[in-house]
Amino acid sequence: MSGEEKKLTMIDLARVSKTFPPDVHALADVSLRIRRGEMIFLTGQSGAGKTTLLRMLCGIDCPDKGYIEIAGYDLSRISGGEMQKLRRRIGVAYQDFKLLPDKTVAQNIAYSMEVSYRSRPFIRSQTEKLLTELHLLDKQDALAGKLSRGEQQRVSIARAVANEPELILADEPTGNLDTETALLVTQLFRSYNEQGTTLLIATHDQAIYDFPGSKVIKIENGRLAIQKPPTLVKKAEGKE
Amino acid sequence: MSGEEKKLTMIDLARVSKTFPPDVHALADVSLRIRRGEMIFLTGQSGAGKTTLLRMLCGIDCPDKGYIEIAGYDLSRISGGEMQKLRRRIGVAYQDFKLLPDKTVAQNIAYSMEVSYRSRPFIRSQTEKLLTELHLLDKQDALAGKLSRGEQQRVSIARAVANEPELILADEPTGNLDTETALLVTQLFRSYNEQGTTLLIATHDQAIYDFPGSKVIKIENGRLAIQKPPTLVKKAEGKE
Amino acid sequence: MNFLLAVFSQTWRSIAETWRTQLLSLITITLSVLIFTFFYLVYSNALQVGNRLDNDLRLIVYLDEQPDANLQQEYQHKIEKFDQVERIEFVGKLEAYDRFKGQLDDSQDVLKDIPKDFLPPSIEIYPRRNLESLSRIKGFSEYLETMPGVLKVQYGREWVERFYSFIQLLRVVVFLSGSLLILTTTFMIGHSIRLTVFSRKKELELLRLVGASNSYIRVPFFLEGALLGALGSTAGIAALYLLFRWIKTNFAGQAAQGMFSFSFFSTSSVCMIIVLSILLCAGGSFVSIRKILSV
Amino acid sequence: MNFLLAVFSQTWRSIAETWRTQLLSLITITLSVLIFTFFYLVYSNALQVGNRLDNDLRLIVYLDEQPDANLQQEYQHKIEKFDQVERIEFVGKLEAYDRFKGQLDDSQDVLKDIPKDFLPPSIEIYPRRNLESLSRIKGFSEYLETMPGVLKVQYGREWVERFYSFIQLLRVVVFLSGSLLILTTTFMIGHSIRLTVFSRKKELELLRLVGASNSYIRVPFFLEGALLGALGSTAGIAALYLLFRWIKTNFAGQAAQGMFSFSFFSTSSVCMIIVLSILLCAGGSFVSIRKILSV
Ligand SMILES: Nc1ncnc2c1ncn2[C@@H]1O[C@H](COP(=O)(O)OP(=O)(O)OP(=O)(O)O)[C@@H](O)[C@H]1O
Ligand SMILES: Nc1ncnc2c1ncn2[C@@H]1O[C@H](COP(=O)(O)OP(=O)(O)OP(=O)(O)O)[C@@H](O)[C@H]1O
Ligand SMILES: [Mg+2]
Ligand SMILES: [Mg+2]
Repeated sequence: MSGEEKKLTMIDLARVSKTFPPDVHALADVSLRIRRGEMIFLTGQSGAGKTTLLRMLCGIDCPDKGYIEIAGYDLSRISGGEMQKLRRRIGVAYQDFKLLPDKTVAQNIAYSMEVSYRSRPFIRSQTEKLLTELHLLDKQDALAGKLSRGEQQRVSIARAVANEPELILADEPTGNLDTETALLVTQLFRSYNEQGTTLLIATHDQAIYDFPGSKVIKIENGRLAIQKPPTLVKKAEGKE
Repeated sequence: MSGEEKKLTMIDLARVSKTFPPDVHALADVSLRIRRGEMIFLTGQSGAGKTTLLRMLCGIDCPDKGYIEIAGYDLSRISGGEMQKLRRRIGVAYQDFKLLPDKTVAQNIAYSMEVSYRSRPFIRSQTEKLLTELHLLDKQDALAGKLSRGEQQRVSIARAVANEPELILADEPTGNLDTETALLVTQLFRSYNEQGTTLLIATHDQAIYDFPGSKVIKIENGRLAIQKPPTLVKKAEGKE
Repeated sequence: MNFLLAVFSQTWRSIAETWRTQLLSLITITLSVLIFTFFYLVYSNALQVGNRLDNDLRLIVYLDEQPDANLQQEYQHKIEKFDQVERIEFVGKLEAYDRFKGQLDDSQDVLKDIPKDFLPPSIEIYPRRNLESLSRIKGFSEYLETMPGVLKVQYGREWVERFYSFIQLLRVVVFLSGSLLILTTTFMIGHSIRLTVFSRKKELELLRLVGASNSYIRVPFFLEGALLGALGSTAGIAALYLLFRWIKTNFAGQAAQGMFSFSFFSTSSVCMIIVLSILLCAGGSFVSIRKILSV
Repeated sequence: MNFLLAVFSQTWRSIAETWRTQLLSLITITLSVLIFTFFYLVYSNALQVGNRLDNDLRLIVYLDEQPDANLQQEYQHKIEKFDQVERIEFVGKLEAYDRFKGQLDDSQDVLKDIPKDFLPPSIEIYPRRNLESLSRIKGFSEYLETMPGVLKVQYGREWVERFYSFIQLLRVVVFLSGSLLILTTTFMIGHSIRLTVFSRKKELELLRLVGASNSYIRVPFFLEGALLGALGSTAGIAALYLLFRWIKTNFAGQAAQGMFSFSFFSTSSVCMIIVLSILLCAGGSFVSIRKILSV
């Protein structure tokens, strides 16, 4: 892979495998390259391995085998401090939200910006902007634990994108949302994508990826199955 | 309401209201009657009040105003012991699952049956039957906390129906499931409905309620809005 | 029947699953019982020490003349008017001489040439051995000096004061440490129980939600608490007993013949302590779930 | 700059939000410091009491003849051959008579007709005041009796034994309770810290996930721990000081002139205790997060 190509690559996976005890092959030999600025949808049956893949991309889990590179960093060799810096450049909307139920919505969203030492006015205006876009402005000072699931899900999405990351990983971001509200989220993601952010969205919701020109990857039992367009996924290669 | 009609009624709500501080009108003046053996879908935007309604039906929350009757019991006057007995006759699949992450799948499902003093063989066979139907048999001895969200969701549904309740309340039961897996759940619910179980399913997933003859109630900002067929919901009446 | 079976299997399962965390509670209870009973034992023995140490306390009233039976009664009457005393003893001149001679032992010869009545007669007064009468002892001595025929009143003033203040101080210290410790152990056990209950909060809530009856939820906790209390207090008392034996054989050797008679709790006290611990732990568990069970 | 600001605002916010739970930790620490220092104080004062009580310990060797300077030196030599002693005093016949006369006080007239040398001369030996020499005192007395010209050896055998065993017992008890308490307090403080950290586990995990640096997470905890340690130990020592004053004024009154000289910790000890508490709490917090931060 040339240096130029390397610069353009956001996510690079080579023959990544992950097995959980006793013998769940959550991922098997996954090779994948996602360029900067792309918006990719990841689909697959429940238990196919989508979340496992996303967790490895943000460094929560390590692969048993294979090689992962994010924004040029080899995750198996990265130091603790660098990993933390890299994480500030990645926004993740977790499938189980990971909100702090005893903090307000605004505080929850602020977490991702505070660790990057953003200024208070920036945090405030960013929070308000996102909550307005997601129709949650009136919940700004409500405790996150008291919200409805759909509201919580939107808060977790707001937190993921608040720090203006280079890469957004979203795991089932519309699972608890009705069609109209889901549309708000899709629009938000699109607007970030238009500004050059790379997105990888794991979803079951056909409505949000069923548009012309969408790039979809499907996992089946831990293996990459269909992709659309077919050129998207690189051929399996050895470790470079 | 005649005694005959009363016997046929599973859920009876009269002008039920619920306000959360500071001034969230989660439910306002909801009147509703659901007969035994019906399968009703409850829809509405995120934050409309679906979960609030279901929580009141299983006695977790109390209405500020209005009257709720389940299977002939007035929930405002029911004693603690009777409430617990009533709960054994209601199966609830919560939106946040409420699984015990440190227990196995089988143990989680067993909880709902053990409190009714079901025999061990019954518990075992029932668990296996349900897990087979939901394609989770291989996860029987896995810890619930280790499962994927979609798998957890199915476990929570299995627990809700395991004790063969008279009434099943399901809150967004397919939010984390792909189309095919969601179909398994729908079929399970249908088969229970055919045996006479009453079901009330809160959902955003148009695919599972968009069939001819389906009975759908929509909530908008805490008020009943559209219903299909229109005869479904009773006129607002005073407390009987 | 079904209920009992379910409850016992519940209890058993929960013990089997959580015994590692329970071990911590068990240690807490054992430590608490050990500390508490240790102080109780020290305190009760310290009180006894106090009672024995002051056997030597007496006032000696030297008289200028040997009192006859009448006068003796009069003295006795006057003394008892001032304060209740334990015992009064009249020591005549000859008695005093004999005592002195006895003290000289082998060198009795030195007394050969001395008249047998050279020592003054005296009254020995043993006051009540309690702190009030001690605090009045100075006044007592002054009162006695005003009696007719009294040459001098002598008492181990310094010793008496030393002893009493020492013993009293000891009591205060033991009592204070005991109080502090009871505070701490109560705090610890309460905390430990709350923690156990809290760690199973989710499970308890779920049980409520699926319709478990109150007793179905509580009885296992109650049984567990009782078991913990029984094991913990037994272990604590056993540890205390070992400690007691160790102290007794190693440190109380010389003292054992004399002033201390170290004693352990009676069997009934031991039973009381164990029963109390069981009740406390079981009750504590029971009350703790109450709060959680308000779903 | 940004970092410091963020860390301080983090610390401040977390204190503002969790002070209610922290209060419990604070009480725990205060209690622990109080108990610990209380026992340390009692122990160190008990040691001093031991040193003072036995000032009266001496062996009296009655001789049949008044020894001259030569003989005195010989005796001294022989005595020191057996054991190191603190002091040796020779009491002549006349000295003995004067002492006796002094004791009789007002009734000295009774001695009028008695020759001034009727009492035997003696040597008073003050042994080293430590437990080894005490354990040999019986042997010492037997050895002294074998010396030529010795009539009799007298010492407050009973008293000596009582005292020493009592003091030694006191030391053992205080030491044991101290150990038990240190065990308990360590347990409690560790528990309390772990609880605090654990109650914020989710927040810490989230901070890791959004990319907070290690110091961003740890420093607030460290500061909080230090603050807790400082406040807790200061409060504990203050409470102890009040207790100390109270005991001193109310119970050690009579004793104060005599054998006890109750003393509080020196300022430097107090500072040491506070610094130690701060280090302990801050360090404990620091270590506790370590385990959680392995995400
Ligand atoms: N920590 C774990 N221990 C054991 N098995 C695990 C663990 N995490 C995931 N698995 C298993 O690995 C498989 C893939 O899980 P994953 O969470 O990646 O699925 P998913 O594609 O995200 O599914 P869903 O759509 O339901 O969220 C599942 O069968 C799951 O049970
Ligand atoms: N305990 C609470 N305290 C304050 N507000 C609450 C509480 N529970 C719910 N709400 C508010 O009440 C409204 C209705 O909530 P509810 O959970 O019923 O919505 P829902 O229809 O289930 O939404 P979703 O589809 O997102 O699950 C929401 O605006 C929510 O924020
Ligand atoms: Mg997933
Ligand atoms: Mg809901």
